Amino acid sequence: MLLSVIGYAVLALVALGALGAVAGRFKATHDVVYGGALAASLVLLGAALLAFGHGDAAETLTLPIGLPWLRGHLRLDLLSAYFLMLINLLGAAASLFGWQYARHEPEPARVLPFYPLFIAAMSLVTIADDAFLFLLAWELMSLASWLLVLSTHEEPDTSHAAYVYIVMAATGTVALLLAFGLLAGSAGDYSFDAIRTHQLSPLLAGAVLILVLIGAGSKAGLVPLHVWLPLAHPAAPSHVSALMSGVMTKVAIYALVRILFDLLGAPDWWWGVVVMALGAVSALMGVLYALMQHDLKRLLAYHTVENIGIIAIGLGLALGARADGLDLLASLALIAALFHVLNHALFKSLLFLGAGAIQRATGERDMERLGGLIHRMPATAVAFLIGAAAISALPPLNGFVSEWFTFQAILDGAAFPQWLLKFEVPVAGAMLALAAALAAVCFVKVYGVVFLGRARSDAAARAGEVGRTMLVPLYALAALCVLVGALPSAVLALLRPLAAYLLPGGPVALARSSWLTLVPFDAGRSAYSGFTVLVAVAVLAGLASLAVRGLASARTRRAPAWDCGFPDASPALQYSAASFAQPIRRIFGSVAFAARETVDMPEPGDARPARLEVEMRDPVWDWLFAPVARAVAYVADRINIVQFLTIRRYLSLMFAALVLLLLLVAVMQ
Amino acid sequence: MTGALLTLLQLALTLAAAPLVTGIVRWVKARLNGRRGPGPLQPYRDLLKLLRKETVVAENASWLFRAVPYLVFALTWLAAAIVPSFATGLALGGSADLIALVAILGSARFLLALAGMDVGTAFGGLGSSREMMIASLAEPAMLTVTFTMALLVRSTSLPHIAEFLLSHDVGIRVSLGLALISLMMVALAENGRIPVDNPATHLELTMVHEAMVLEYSGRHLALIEAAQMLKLVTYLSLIACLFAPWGLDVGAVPGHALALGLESWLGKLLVGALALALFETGMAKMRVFRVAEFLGGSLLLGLLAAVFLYVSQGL
Amino acid sequence: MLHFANTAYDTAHLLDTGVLILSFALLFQRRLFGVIRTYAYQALILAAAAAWQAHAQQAPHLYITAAIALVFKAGIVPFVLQRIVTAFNIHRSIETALGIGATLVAGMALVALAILLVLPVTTSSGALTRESLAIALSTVLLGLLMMISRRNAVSQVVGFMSLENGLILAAVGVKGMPLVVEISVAFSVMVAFIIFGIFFFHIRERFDTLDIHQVERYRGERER
Amino acid sequence: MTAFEYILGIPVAAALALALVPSYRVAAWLNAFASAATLGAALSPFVERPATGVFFLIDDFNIYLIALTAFVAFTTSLFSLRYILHEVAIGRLPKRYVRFYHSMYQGFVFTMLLALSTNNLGVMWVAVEGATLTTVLMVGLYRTPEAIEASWKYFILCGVGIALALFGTILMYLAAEPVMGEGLKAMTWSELLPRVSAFSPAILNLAFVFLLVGYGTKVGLAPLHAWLPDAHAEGPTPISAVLSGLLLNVALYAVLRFKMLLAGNPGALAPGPLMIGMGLTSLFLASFMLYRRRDIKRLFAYSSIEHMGISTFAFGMGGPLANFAGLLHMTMHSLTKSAIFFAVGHASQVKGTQKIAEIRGLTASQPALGWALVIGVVAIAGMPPFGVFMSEFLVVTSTFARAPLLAAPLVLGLLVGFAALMLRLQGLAFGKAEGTGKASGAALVPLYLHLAAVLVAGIYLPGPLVAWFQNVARLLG
Repeated sequence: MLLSVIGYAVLALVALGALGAVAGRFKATHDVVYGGALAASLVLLGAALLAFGHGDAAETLTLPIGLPWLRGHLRLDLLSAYFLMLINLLGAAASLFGWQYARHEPEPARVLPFYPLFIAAMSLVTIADDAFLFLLAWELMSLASWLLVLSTHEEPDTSHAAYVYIVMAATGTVALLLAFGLLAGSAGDYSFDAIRTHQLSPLLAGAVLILVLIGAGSKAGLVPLHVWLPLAHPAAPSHVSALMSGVMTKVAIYALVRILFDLLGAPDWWWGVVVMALGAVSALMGVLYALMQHDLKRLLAYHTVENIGIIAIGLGLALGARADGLDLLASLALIAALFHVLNHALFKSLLFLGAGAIQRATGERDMERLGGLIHRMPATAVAFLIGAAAISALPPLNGFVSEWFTFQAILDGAAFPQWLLKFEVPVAGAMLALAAALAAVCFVKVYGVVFLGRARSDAAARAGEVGRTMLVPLYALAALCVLVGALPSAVLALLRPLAAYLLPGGPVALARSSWLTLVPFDAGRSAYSGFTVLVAVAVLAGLASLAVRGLASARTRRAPAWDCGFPDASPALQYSAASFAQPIRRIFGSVAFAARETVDMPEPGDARPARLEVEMRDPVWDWLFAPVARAVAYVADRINIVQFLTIRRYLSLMFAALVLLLLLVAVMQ
Repeated sequence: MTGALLTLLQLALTLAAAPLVTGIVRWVKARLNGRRGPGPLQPYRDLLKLLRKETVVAENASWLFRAVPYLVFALTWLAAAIVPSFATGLALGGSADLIALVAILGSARFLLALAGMDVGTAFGGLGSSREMMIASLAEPAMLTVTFTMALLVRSTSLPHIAEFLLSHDVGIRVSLGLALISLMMVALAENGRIPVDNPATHLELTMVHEAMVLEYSGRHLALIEAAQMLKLVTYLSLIACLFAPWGLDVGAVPGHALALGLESWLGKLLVGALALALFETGMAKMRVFRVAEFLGGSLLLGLLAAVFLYVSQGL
Repeated sequence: MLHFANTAYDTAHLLDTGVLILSFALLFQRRLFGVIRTYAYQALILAAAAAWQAHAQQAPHLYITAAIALVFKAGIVPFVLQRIVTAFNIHRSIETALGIGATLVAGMALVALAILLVLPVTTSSGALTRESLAIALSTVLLGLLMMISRRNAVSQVVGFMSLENGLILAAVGVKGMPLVVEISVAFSVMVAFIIFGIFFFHIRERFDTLDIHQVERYRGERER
Repeated sequence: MTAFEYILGIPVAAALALALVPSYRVAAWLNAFASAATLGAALSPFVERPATGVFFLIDDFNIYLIALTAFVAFTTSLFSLRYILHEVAIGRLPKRYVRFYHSMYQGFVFTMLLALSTNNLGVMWVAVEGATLTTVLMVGLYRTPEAIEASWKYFILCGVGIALALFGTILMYLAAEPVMGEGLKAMTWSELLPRVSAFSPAILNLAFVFLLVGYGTKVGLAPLHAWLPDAHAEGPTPISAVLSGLLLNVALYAVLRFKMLLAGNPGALAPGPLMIGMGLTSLFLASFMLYRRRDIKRLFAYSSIEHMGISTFAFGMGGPLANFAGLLHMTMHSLTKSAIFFAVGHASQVKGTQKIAEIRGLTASQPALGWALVIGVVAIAGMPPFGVFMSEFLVVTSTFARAPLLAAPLVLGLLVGFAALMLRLQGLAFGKAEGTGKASGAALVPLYLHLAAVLVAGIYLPGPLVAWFQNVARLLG
């Protein structure tokens, strides 16, 4: 019942795409497509939420499409429902935002057909119940997003971004295809039911893990497979970037969870080691990359890498704990990861939409040319501040809750019997803490440079607030960030059954937590109440202001900035994004990116301006991707010679082939 | 109910004691430098003076600039109310653990750093940038300390840790020692004390915290100063609670234990202040980029503490 | 298992061997006219072989094959080729890609391979078939060898046609192969020749020589 | 008269008629009508299936290939209509050649259909040879040095290949003769198939080697592929379309017929390894070749080699699933690739060049054409929801069922080719439009017809089609 509703909604989205394709140039089509996408997303969201009512009972549906003997299997269980909810919650927000935003796209007709298709494909991935349909939806998702990236095809960098993206996407799909091949085994039944029952040898299971990490990891943006992400996400229109960064990466997480926790039997403890290590590295590298950026959207994309890393740490812990039979820990880590999935989706979409609003208002993405927007775009500024605080994991907002869970899980990591895990866990914890702290640094930089201070360009100085339809989704998401942070128990109501569903048999963490307080294990060990913190801060701040009003003089005077008496006329004298990040660059950048600063300071009396040049190298690109590209080019050049032989030589080739085959036959007889 | 009362009491006492502690530190330092220096009560006068003064706000400052002092003060005060200083039965003890405490202080810093960027001056940015850099290094170190505690006590809730340490005989452990040193280094960094930062300086290029709050004046500055003093007290109480919980009222015998708890707390604060003053007098401020190494060291100590604990538990 | 009394076998064997020998002779030739003439002889012997097979197998239709071989291959083709060579005054000496000696050695190896392949597998069929099939295969391979070891267009064409001779040898050698095959072979040879003619003509439009090098200057994407 | 008389008679008649029609416009239309009629005739066997006789064979295998061939021939003739008129208009093609072109087109269609429908090994060989001859002339149609060189290469290589195939055919007869006795029966598919188990396996093996090399040359398997890229690049685009869409299929059909025979004989060595080897070689060679191509038609010619390699690989893998995959891939490839060549033909006419570097931003300058090209290339690159995705999925998964280790090189080759195609596609279809932006007078109907078919097949395969494929797959062993 629900599943058929979902099916029709997805179909409707596809139809909208078709409409956008044929009638893209008419004004009305725009409203129909975005309005329709909004409606469909809301329907899907509702269906997903209702699905939680079913509990563990999964609903299935078989369609007469796909492979003739396999048919298309659909299945709606708690895991699907959770991610379906996520996708369409943000799909709705993005559609509403895009409704107005996309009007001003250079070529809206290039967005209309693929935007609804993109949402449809992502939703379909979560309910696909056989390998063929899954990969079809998965690849369709890549295809749609690739074309969406190419919608800005006339901008110089887009082509490269799109190319890197589509090749990485195909690599991932191929890896997943191989993984499913191993999962299905020689029986060759590709329905997930058959795969669930099919048992794999530990070696093969390990191979599947690696393949899945490549396949889903490349889509999610795990280091070192993240290179496409900071290129492609910013290139797309902002409401699409929000979906790509906030949601599509989560679909990849869905694939990871679906395969590792559902399809692929019992885990091995070293899986946890691998996944956690990848997560920790991604978290730290991601935020370091981000700190080095001054393109707002690219910076946000790199933060996606960081947050995916945090999620992966949780998943790794869960895998290891499950392998070692530490069910409570496993469930806590899994809940932490899935909770962070939701949180990241919320604030990352919020921030990308905010970036979109800024781009709409100023036409700028380069932070060095922004500033002082808090005066010109007050409404956007408030929403963006909440998003920035949330992604920096500050209480009482939502980002902190999931990171707190992750930390709680990490602090329980001593329980692991394996020494490798014992030692890895605290290190991962320290890296996570460092990443979280650096994220705060990064968003002080972002908010301070973009919204505070003084405008660094005319565009920023002349910016105006964006329209209401663009603000509504911003505030909806911001409100959710606060709500989820203050009252996370509502989300737990969804997540605890889900954890129980994915880790059958064992106890589920957070049993003792109430609507007010979160208690992972028992009150003695640790507890947190976002609501209390929120209220307490409000009360104490109120007290403080009352006291001050009572005691202090209310006299206030506006005066020029003091700044140690420096008369600084030019806004260029402000701290820029680059200068703000300079200490971090000096401490970490020199190691991670071989960052070099060259200062050209003119002699006294020399009129020319001083120059500071920073050059950085991307280690991943240098050590992993450049060599591959070189290898392919080399082979291509070598083989290309065959195009230019003389007929006689071609004949000789034929002759050689013939003689070779004849010899083969002679030998075989 | 008692919890609420205790919390209110602690809120009041910490607020009351904070300027005194700072005053004592300054006074002792002056004495050690051979100056007479202002009396220990000077900070109270300073705060009052600031409150009465007219407040100057830079022309292009936004609402954020004016809201931040109140929020920072509230957050720091809340943090101070979470750490069991003289009694463990605090009402807020159950709603935020050690990690949350660090995070709450982190939010205060986040807002303050934003305020530093708001006016759009060179020094404000410089202060914020460096303050955030230092914090980003201090937090992981803090977490490793937390990790050690969690390993030993299997808890991150402060009252529980204190009660555990009081009730069980954990003995003198290498890990605890390392963790203590690590936490002290973090505390120095977080409170902007020598050798990381110099609270007394107004020489532009050496300022970190001071540069960040450069544009503040009047009541805003008073609130920020007060928050800073509260923070110092909070960290002193935290160290005391984690490593020297003796005399802490664990809610066994209300009346007498409470008095004991208060006395011991004041005693600890005094000791802490003196130790800090002595240390600062003995040290010289280090260059900003040595701070990374300093805090990196504390991070390593923290990890070592955890590892030693493993080993000792593994045996 | 040679029966010296069996004249049918001996004669066929002799003729087949003749064809093979002449394939070697083709490889051995250094001058264009020599090549063409040798090819004519080969076609002649082929005709004889076909005729003999017709007689031996009592398969009258093979006489047609013989006739085709005689008329077209031994007669018209060499004649026209000589005309072309003289008309376009192509230089008469043959450029070899592989030295004559080496070519001959390779040829021997190929013959060995052919015998190695055919004899063991055809134990079921009669001796006559086996021998002629082995020789036919050798001829085919030698024809290919000639095509890849000679640079001139004409000699390549001749190589191709001696390859077809080998095919016909095989076709007639196999007992009772239906007419359709001969027809197709004759048809293909004829058409092949027409096409060659057209080609020479086209190339004539562009070049004054048939040397493949000239054609191959225009290999795909070279100049682009 | 049975269906076959119509299927074969119409093209022959048309070929003769077209040779006489003076006006090239009339000829072009007549060509299209004749193709339409042929298509009608080719569909009739689905209504009531003619009996297999001495001359003609009808089974699930060729019944659908005949229909497919007639269909592609028809759509191509529609495309050719506009294309040729344009070529004449710009004076690239002399009027006197046009008559010859159309007559040869029908002649070519005839040979294709004959090769598919005949029941006789020899006749099939004749038909394939005939196909070579007709197409050779059309490849050389433009008389440019490149065209002449291409057709010369085509003729020599395929001539040799065909000769080897004939030798293989003779050997096949030799193998059959002891069992079947002399005469036609020994060369008739329907007679051979049931009794093949009694043949001498050794001769079958030997024969198959020659047949594989011989017909494999026409399939375009590496290292026998050399003629294919240039022949596609230098001839008129409709010819490129039918070469890729029909000729390669028919040649592969021939190879498969013989594979059926070998599969029927227990003693014969499995042809699988040979085909797998050649298939993988073609896949890799073509995939890497794609990177260095500068001529758009040659680019897609190499992609044809790649896909023929994939199909051959699948058939070599064997088993009902892999054979099914191979058949599906053959079909999808011929539909998609001919569609791509339609698009490419229009594109190169609009831009007046075949150089990839000079064709830019088609989606901007000619949206309808550009997006069609995008869809086509995306489809051929194996992305959903198109048929090639399904067939490639099946090829890989069936490989997993049989020889899991072979799946790795297979997908690697696919990936390399994919990356190359996407690289070129982005340049062709996106970015700032270059060159003349004048709208193409293109008939895009056949183009979108093919793409629609591929799209539907990618999501839903009709039952009857599945049934035929499965029967054929079983026969192929």
